[in-house]
Amino acid sequence: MNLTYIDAIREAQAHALRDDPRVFIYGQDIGAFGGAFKATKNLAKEFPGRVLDSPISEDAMVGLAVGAAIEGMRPIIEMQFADFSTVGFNQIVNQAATLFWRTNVPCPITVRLPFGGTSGGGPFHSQCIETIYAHYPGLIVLTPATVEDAYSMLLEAVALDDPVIFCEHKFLYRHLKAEKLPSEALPIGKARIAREGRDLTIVTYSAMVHEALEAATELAPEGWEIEIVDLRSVKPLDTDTVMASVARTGKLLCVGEAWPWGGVTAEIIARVASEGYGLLDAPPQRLNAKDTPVPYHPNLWTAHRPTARAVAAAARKLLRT
Amino acid sequence: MNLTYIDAIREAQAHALRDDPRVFIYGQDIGAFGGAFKATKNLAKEFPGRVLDSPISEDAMVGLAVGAAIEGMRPIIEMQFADFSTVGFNQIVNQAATLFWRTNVPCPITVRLPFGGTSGGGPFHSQCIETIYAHYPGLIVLTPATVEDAYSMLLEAVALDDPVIFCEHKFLYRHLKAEKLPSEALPIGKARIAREGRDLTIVTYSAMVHEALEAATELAPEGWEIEIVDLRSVKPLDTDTVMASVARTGKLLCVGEAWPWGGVTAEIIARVASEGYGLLDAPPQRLNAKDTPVPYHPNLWTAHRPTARAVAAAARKLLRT
Amino acid sequence: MLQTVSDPKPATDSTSTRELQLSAFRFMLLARLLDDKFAALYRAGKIHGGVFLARGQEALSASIGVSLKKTDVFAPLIRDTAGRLAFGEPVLDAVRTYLGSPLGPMRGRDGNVHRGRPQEGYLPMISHLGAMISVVNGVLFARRLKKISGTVGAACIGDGATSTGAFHEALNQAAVEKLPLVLIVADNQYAYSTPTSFQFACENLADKAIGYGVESYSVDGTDLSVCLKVVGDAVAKARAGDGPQLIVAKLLRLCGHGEHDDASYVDPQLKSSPLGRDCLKVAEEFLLRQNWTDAATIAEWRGKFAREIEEAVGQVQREPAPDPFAENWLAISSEHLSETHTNHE
Amino acid sequence: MLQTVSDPKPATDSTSTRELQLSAFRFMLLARLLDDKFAALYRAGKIHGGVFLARGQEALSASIGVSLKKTDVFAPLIRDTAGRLAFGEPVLDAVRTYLGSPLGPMRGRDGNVHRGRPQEGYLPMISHLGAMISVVNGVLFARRLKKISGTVGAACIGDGATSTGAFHEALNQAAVEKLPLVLIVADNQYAYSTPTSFQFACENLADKAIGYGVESYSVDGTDLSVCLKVVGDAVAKARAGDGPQLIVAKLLRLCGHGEHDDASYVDPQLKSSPLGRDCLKVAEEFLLRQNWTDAATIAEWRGKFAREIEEAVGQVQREPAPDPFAENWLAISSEHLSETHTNHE
Ligand SMILES: Cc1ncc(C[n+]2csc(CCOP(=O)(O)OP(=O)(O)O)c2C)c(N)n1
Ligand SMILES: Cc1ncc(C[n+]2csc(CCOP(=O)(O)OP(=O)(O)O)c2C)c(N)n1
Ligand SMILES: [Mg+2]
Ligand SMILES: [Mg+2]
Repeated sequence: MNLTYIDAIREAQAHALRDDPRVFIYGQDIGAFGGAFKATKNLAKEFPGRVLDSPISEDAMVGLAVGAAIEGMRPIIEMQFADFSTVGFNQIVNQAATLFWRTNVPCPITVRLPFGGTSGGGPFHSQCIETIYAHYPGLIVLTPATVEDAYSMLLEAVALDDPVIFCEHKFLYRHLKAEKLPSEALPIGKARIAREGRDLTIVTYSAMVHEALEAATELAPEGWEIEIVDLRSVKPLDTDTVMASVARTGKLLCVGEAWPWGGVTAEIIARVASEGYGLLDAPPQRLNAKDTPVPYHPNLWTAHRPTARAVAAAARKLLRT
Repeated sequence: MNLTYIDAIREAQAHALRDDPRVFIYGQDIGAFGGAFKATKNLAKEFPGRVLDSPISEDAMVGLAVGAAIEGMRPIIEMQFADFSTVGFNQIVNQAATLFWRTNVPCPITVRLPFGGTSGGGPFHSQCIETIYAHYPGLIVLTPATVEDAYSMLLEAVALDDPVIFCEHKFLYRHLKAEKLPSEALPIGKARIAREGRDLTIVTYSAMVHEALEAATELAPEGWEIEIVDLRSVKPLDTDTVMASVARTGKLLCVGEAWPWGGVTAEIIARVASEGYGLLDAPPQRLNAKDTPVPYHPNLWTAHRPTARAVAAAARKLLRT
Repeated sequence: MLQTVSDPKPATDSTSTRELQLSAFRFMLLARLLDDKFAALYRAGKIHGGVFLARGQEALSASIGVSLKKTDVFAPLIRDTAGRLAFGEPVLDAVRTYLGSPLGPMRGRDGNVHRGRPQEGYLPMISHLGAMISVVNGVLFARRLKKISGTVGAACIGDGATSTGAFHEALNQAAVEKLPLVLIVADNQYAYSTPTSFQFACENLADKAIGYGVESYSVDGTDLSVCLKVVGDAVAKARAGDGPQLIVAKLLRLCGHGEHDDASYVDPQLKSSPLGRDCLKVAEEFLLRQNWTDAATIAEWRGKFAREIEEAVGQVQREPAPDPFAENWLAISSEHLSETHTNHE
Repeated sequence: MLQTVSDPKPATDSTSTRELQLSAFRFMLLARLLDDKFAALYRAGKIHGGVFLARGQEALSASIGVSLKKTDVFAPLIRDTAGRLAFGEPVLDAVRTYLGSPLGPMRGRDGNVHRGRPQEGYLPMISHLGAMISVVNGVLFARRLKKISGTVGAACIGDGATSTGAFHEALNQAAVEKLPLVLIVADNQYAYSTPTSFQFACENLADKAIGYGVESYSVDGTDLSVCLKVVGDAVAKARAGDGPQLIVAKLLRLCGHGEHDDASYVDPQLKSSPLGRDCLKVAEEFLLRQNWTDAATIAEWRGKFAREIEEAVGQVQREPAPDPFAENWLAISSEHLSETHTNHE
């Protein structure tokens, strides 16, 4: 087998539909058509009446999912692009995210957000908006970086009793390949050491894990051993694994594809600075996208997001302090 | 004169309407009624045809403002509560915030968000959501803490060529008083030293400035001199003033009423840790609201948000490290 | 598609009609007294935050509550004290929520009209207008997937909330899915201070139904008899599988938006028009005229309800307030995934 | 309120009608050729991201463009190549945007159909469906405040986008404010792959008008003559102060949603129905039948347009690509308020 990240997402959904009669999927063009990215290919046929096309109504899509969750179902909502979840934002952050705390009734919905930049995606088909969801209490925000994690984390997301924002990176959809689907996996909430090293810790997630890995490979011949922590989940954040890595390396670089103000990289640095201050032997650094909308032209886009080269440069600078 | 914070907001709007024919105000119940908080009291009468009631359509309210701005006007949009801006979110972050970068045409709109907790406000009339706006490129996010700033910053906001999210704290509306309106003021983008001290820097904004001031007063008899930086603007952030203060005190506590994940306090600590690492002689600390919706009952609410007592306790702990 | 019912039909004498009206009336009365009590508590400074009353809307709201079965779904809005009680909400739930008791369904975490018991089909509103309708759709959709038939979902909304995108998306969604949704619009002439002329430009909000392909009804919201009939019919049609039903009731809010609001903006002409009639009085007079009850019985109910309310308030006031130290400050149910990391104390 | 126009009225022979039709036809032809070129560039891998064509929608779209004045406001959507050109967009703007040239109006920052020149009343769409309508309202609202009269604002939308809350809020807002908005719905039977049965349950989208209190028109979108008449009438009515006008055109998208999509889901019956007619052929045949032009002239236009397009593409391909180092990475215009603090390099 040669499985892609998007295959993994399809398979996880097939698995969930097969094993749990409470699961259904609702979203635009996901039925007979199989979804804009084919994440639900053939699922409508395999699971009649459980993979359903919605009108272009993101607010009502999420509202419906919350109602179905109250009734004991486990809906998966596919947003066509993460960027369009902004019009379903209110139902996510104020309806789904508050239900359990207000009423003690859990809200097991999974909102799938095809997110992140691709060449030519432009300002409205590229956004990384995990931060706006992670900031609100009541949501779990996942950012798998590998085919295996796309599969196992989506399965676990559907099984969780809480609303999950599942950020699946479009750039990885067909880019990554794996031999087979995992039969066991790290649980949600645990970060993964994607590469071991002793000189510097790069904490990152989603597509940037691969830029970081490439940067580490680039730095290896220079004698630097870079440790890479793949967060997997940005809320909750596995502070322990980050801290342990920083304890080993003494140096921290946080890399994110999202905009620079606030967000995952700021949160990680704030935690390490507050609680692991003594572990650092150089100021922790961040590398994010630029603070503008995501540009359309590839020349601009590759300058806007951190690339392996930019990560390597930032790492080099930090290693020399 | 005895002017409240809400008076200042009303006066700034009157001033802007008077001086600039391009200004108009649009929002729910703001016309004859004068607004839910009376921020536009009598303005519809004083400025006929320029203070206009809108339907309950936050998305369309902001969209209309953007169109009017393109046409050279300077609309002020009043959201009835900040919490309801989530249904106008898309127009703010994807329409208004991207216009200039995409087209080179500026988007001078001001969106007024009555925000922040009050006793009995509950989960949907209390939120501090400056972070979700500051995270997106293209917006200026202001958080005045004083009557004077409410006035001068709103005036400046309306005069700016960019979209401004004006976070006015409901708790301060009638709580704060001033003798007169300022004739000059710090410009937007500059933080203010609200109290000088040499032992510890508290960086905060909006209503929390007053909790911090009270905490400083509480700590004074114990011999501690606390410096308080009122950010005034959370985007842009005046990193220089923060850094200069930390250079003096060596200790940093960031206090925010918003939820703990990401946001202003994380961003400040990340900046100071990255760029002012050597200035710190203790790990920087944060104090935020708890990571749950804002509770209704006052007992819970006062435990949910940082209070003067909690700030003093956090400061004391940090001072002893 | 539009059926206008605004003149009271000669009441049929069947006991069921009579019993239904009497039952609805009792809930109206109970609701009014409960609202009066909340107003008094508000004035006495005993309530945190706002108080939102339903005066003038009891006939419509009670009609909804009594038309639903316990297994149905109900998403009331601000002005549904009567409908909530009729759907089965104990007075104690209402009082506990307003006073923030940890023993109430919202445990002091949410308050006033934001209350419900989702697991019993009684959905607690969030404040964002229009947002509950698609949630009702979701419950109905789930029941269909689970092959449970015969459920109706009722959602209430005001004239102002028809301007929200959420209203539109949800009503359209229900129409496309042909869900058994009964959407009741209380057109009480104002959204807070804003008259309907700033809210919509069609003649009657019921005109909207055709654009969604759903059935609609226009009803005089001051008249319990016709409200009962129309709501009952719509609920029956939805239950029979005829898809969403839109009911638009005209009436006047006989109070401020909240108790902080003196409603001085309300047009005096409206107050003295038929819309300004107090539905509770109208219903009482009707019942007396029909000889379905007598003044003494009503007085007895009133006394009984007043005592019930006083007792509930007394009891709740003796209950402990929420204790922040005992509180479980977790926004998610998966405790193992809660951020162990707390940066707030 | 609903006026159905679906049979071609016998063409009046006045020169203005003729000139208008010929002019619209030329824009249709230019648009088709331009779209064909974008398709070819896409297949050749010369375009970044998606390509979204307007095949089958040129008659409707061109009718809008030619019916507007330069001082009007226009917010086209994905399938408005023709309308954009007719409103005055240079071919070069379109090509530069698709190829990401820094000399184009979007300067490589945004691409494909996301283009416009706001200061010229030509609004560049954001992707979120429905979001542009209220922006058009805003321009019209501002002109009213500025006492500029006689402006019309046209906004285009698809059948699928009528399900968005943004569509509803904006149309209602225009109705309440009685703005001169002409809202054109291209009901092309699909939203991406989704047939209209999943999108709405009313019979005709024009039925929605009554619920907003606005005028509406139903039109055969494959027929240029009737499109011109209906759009022209609606624009005139809006200009005369009659408030918002809703036009619903029925037609079929004769291509995929984007060029990556083979549209295999389209019902063959629809393709062979009158809706599946190619509006460009229909118009051409009509013009020839009327003797308003001849085949040679059309061939000449075709050649001229093809050359114009080739030249534009050639020119743009020789233009420099955006240079990230020369780029001004500032999202706001107040440079002094840009975060000097950059944590990204
Ligand atoms: C989306 C949204 N915007 C604004 C508000 C603030 N708000 C609360 S009630 C209200 C008026 C509602 O009017 P209507 O729907 O007619 O109901 P009524 O109060 O008349 O019963 C407003 C504007 C809100 N709750 N939600
Ligand atoms: C709010 C929102 N949700 C989803 C999308 C993704 N999307 C882009 S075009 C499209 C289909 C639009 O269909 P329709 O409105 O009928 O226009 P058509 O493509 O048929 O011209 C969808 C779902 C979007 N752009 N905006
Ligand atoms: Mg109302
Ligand atoms: Mg379509």
